[in-house]
Amino acid sequence: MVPIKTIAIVLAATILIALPLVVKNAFALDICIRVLLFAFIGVAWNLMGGYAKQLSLGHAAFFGLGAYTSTLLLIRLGISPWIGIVAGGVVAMLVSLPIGWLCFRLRGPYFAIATIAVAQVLMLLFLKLRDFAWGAEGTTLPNLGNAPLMMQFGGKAGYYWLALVLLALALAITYRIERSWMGYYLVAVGEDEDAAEAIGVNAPRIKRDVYLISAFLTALAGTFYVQYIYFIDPNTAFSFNVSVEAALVSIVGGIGTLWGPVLGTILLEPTSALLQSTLGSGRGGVQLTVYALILMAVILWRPTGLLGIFTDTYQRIARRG
Amino acid sequence: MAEALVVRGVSKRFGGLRAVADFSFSVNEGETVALIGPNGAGKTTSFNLITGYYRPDAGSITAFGRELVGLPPYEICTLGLARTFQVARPFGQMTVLANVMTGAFLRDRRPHIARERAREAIRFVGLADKENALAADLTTIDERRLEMARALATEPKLLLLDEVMAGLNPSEIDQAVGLVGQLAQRGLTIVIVEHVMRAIMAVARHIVVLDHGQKIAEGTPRTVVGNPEVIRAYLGTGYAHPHPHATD
Amino acid sequence: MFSTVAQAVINGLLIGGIYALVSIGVTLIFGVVKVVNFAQGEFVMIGMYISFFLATKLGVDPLLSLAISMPALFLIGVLLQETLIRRVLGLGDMPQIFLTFALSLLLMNVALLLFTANYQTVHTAYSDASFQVGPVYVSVAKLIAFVVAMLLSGALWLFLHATDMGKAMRAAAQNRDVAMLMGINPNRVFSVAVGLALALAGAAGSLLMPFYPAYPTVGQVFTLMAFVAVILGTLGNVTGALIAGLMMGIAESLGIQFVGADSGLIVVFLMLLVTLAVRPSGLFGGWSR
Amino acid sequence: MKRRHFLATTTAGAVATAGFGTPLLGRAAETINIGGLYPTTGSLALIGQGCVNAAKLAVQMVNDAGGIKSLGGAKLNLITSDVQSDPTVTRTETDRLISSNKLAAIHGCYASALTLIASEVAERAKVPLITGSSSDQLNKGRTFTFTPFARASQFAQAQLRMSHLVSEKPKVAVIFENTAFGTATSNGLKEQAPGENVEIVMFEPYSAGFTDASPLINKVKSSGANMLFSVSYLNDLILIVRTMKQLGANMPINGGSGGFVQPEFYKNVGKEAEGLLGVAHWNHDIDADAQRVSAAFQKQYGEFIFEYAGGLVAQTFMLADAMERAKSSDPQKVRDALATLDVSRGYAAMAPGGKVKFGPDGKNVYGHPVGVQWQHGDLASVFPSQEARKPLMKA
Repeated sequence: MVPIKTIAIVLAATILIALPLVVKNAFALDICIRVLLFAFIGVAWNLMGGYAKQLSLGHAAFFGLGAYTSTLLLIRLGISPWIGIVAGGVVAMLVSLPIGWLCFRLRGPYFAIATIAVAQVLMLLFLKLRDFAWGAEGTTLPNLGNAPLMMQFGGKAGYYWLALVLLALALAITYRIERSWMGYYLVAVGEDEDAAEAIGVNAPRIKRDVYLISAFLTALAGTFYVQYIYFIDPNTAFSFNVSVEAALVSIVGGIGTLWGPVLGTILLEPTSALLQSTLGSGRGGVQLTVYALILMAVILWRPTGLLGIFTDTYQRIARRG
Repeated sequence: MAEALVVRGVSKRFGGLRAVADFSFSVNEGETVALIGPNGAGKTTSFNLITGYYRPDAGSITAFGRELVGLPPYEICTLGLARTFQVARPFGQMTVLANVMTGAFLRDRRPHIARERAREAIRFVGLADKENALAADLTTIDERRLEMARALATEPKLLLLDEVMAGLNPSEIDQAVGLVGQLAQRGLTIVIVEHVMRAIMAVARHIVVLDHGQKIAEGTPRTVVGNPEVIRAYLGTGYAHPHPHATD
Repeated sequence: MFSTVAQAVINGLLIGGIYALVSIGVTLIFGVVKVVNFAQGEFVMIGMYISFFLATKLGVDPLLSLAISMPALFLIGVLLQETLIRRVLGLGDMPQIFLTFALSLLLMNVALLLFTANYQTVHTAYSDASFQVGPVYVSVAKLIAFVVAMLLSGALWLFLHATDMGKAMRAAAQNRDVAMLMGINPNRVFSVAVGLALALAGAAGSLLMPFYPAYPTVGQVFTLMAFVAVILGTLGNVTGALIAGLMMGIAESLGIQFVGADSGLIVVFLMLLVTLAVRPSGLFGGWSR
Repeated sequence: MKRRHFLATTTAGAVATAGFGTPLLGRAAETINIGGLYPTTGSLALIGQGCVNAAKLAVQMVNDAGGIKSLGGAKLNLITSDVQSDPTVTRTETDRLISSNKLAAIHGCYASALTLIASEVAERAKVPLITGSSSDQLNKGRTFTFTPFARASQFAQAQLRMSHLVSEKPKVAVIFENTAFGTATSNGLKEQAPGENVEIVMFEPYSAGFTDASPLINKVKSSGANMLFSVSYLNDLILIVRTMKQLGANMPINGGSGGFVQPEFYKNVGKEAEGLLGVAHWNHDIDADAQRVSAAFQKQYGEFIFEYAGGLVAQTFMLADAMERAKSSDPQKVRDALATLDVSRGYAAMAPGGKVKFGPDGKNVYGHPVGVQWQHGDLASVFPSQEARKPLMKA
């Protein structure tokens, strides 16, 4: 059993790593990069939103802070985004402390709406930072051609591998947490905070800690994203869509599971890209209508996420075999 | 004998409602004390005050010599006080084993140790065959067992049980009484809130009676049951004979 | 200076009436059904289009079209509860929030398909009319909208306090079991609550139409404002939502006047965050008493 | 000239229908793909849809006139995509258009922020992008991006000069939405105001998409201005103008570009729009060609062709001209031909001033805006004098 699993993992990893060497179509690779990126954000969100059930709809705050930190360092000081990406993560962690202090006193919908407000306030503040951070106009990144040391790559393969590494990192962290005491504590807090505290779970602290990790990872995604689309402005960096997408992929795939956000992204991103390319040139509104219908169907039909179907099937097959 | 828990002059108001007023009692180490009283007497509120879910407006609560007022619930648990809830609150999406392991992690963060200790607690409450069941699928009595196992896994010195027998049938009550008795034999200090008088008589040597947030009587089971104040509180004035069993 | 402040307060108060209507709807649904409706603004949008088409095709004054938009949205609300919301009750916050979120996305884009992105306005005799009270200008259309909004809020308050159904709703908001003990079918209570909430959104739409253009994404800003108002006013508290809605209008207006025209929302959000820091359960705690 | 065109087309058509294996010019008349990126959903859907309509019309015009003659009458084929008013989608869609179709060139995206992203992608993919977007950033460090119309900084200058038309001593309140478009334009206003002898008494960004314009107008009223510059998209501007009336604020308004020059604006504001001033990079009355295009557009869509859409028709003809001269649809060659574009007649020169020639920064060296005014339901060019097609209407 174990060897087969190992072989399967090694095989899957090989395929994933070798993919850009085989797939030369830039659009296909772009979809792959988007899948990896949003799966990464989803996994980061899921640590907090899925395991600890703290429904954040403001993760764009960290995405944006990461994006702006590395871009400011790059353009103002010429510091490589490889350093900027870590700096952005640290800034996001520091900012998550006061946000967490404020928002974690709230539960359920209060928490969700407070996090929306925080992300919005940050966006509005960056709109006001006209001299320091280019205000609403935003800025494009300097075109350095193929400069891997500055996180700019000639083709798409470089971006693909970077996104793959990020996703692998987030999955490894989640895997470790899930199997440790912290995973148990997170789920317990998510299920029933009072009952968890009754058996000694320091709920405020565990929430703060997982928020730190989640914020750090989300900020990494922000830097990657800006490097990839070459442009930053407050509306992009602090977009409500990022917050929603992070939660949606997890919910569609299955919250509080290791692979849920990945599965959710694999289903949603290409779907939306395909809808976009097949219906996008027609009359406006069709593809988002279809997208919304798909979402509603999934939520009504499988509120615990689609991963359940696969694990159920897997168990059924395993039992039979 | 050393005092495990001392509640002194504790009061709590909710808006206009006086939930607990100037309440004092104490529990010696290794003793089992029952807290009884009609619905709304302030029993569960007292538990919530002791375990840090509410902060008293006045008074002090000490356990094993430490002041508890102002401490959050998880720190109180770390000091060795574990509780169950009136309505069991299992982590529904976790298995029985995972539920109890979560409690065991308080004393040891290594999963294999926690698993071992959790299994011990599960065996003790008689849930061993349902170790891998989802907590949400348990029956009422099994939920209570689970909650007790989870509390025990935190290795408490003082256990506060909130109506663990409500809604159980007579044979289940006997089982539960047996469990509590075993725990007491192990030297655990127990405070139990209960309506089922038969059970109280069987486990508690000392009873504290609350009514409208105030302590109206205290003593051995026999003296308390005969106390006219207590009878009036339970049945209203005019009733001559004590008939506590009907008060559930 | 005084006239500037007075004008700012009046401006804020008048638009606050609309915020209040939308917020009351959100808080009513949350209070009774325990679902946060992210699509509330889209129902304002539907109300606007109903009034727009009645006005342009049949020449009905937008204010009179209240008589159609409110019942129509009430029915939509009942349908929404019976077909969608009912199926996610008890599943926790996430499926509920994302169901209504997807619904909002759906409604916006169906509207885009049906009505295009064009801005649609209705001109009435009172649309751009105004009168002066001292140095302060008062827009006639906005004043009418405000007065009607307050009347509707009052009617809802009466309904909640004087009818069995209303009392059942307040009971359901506090404790579901109590409502069932009162012998009222909770599903009916839920349906009526969602219906009423949507009827209020529809009313807001009709009231906006004389002075505000309709377009598919018009609802979003109202949803946002309503969220802040319901949280300030304590989720589930109808009176709280009413007062908070008015407060938001005034705060936004004063913020624009004295902090900066791009700071209206910042002021509103900061007000929310400060309130939550001081009183995590909002200003009014508990269900309308 | 006209006649020869006609003959050329009919010959090519006859050749095709006769079914010769090898066409006369020795090369199959290929189709040339042009990408069009516009937001047809989201907040800019209205304008994006208009752009797509205009782009289709333009391609049809080029094809009806015989396609690209130097390529055997090759027809243009427009491939549009919805960028949803969303940066991520813009990035992906630009990539997709370029990589899944053999494109000769791209145009788009109306909104400056989206255009900047598309331009970055096009630069790296070495596909020329031609755009009417006014952000000056588009002219920095780019070699594949071409902007045939006035820049944001020029808009500001024109707007300031126009204020002297209505007041001896202009005291201007500037309100602008805090978006890329709003800040870029308003910064230009602020910088150039002293030089143009205009006093700015209020300079205020506002959040786009507000529900109530009254607080803002209240502020304008108390600023002591005798003229309002509003840099806004459509919906905000409609509310601003109507609220001005409600709050009794009577001063001339210059609505700049953006929402002001849309037919939709007049439809929504009605008579209150009469006499209001604006600035545009293109207008449908600038020359006979523009009027013809607008008539065709009006026939199909029921309204005159608005600034950006009209400019888009000219851009399509500029692309056609470049391909004609390059005798190729290869993007690199099309770019090189665009860089040497120099036209002063025909649809390709359909711009204020009637001449287009790109400098090294991709900017039309002759590019400048026109001042416009709403007159009797139509948008008339009134400024500067050489572009004026109607006299200024006094309010």
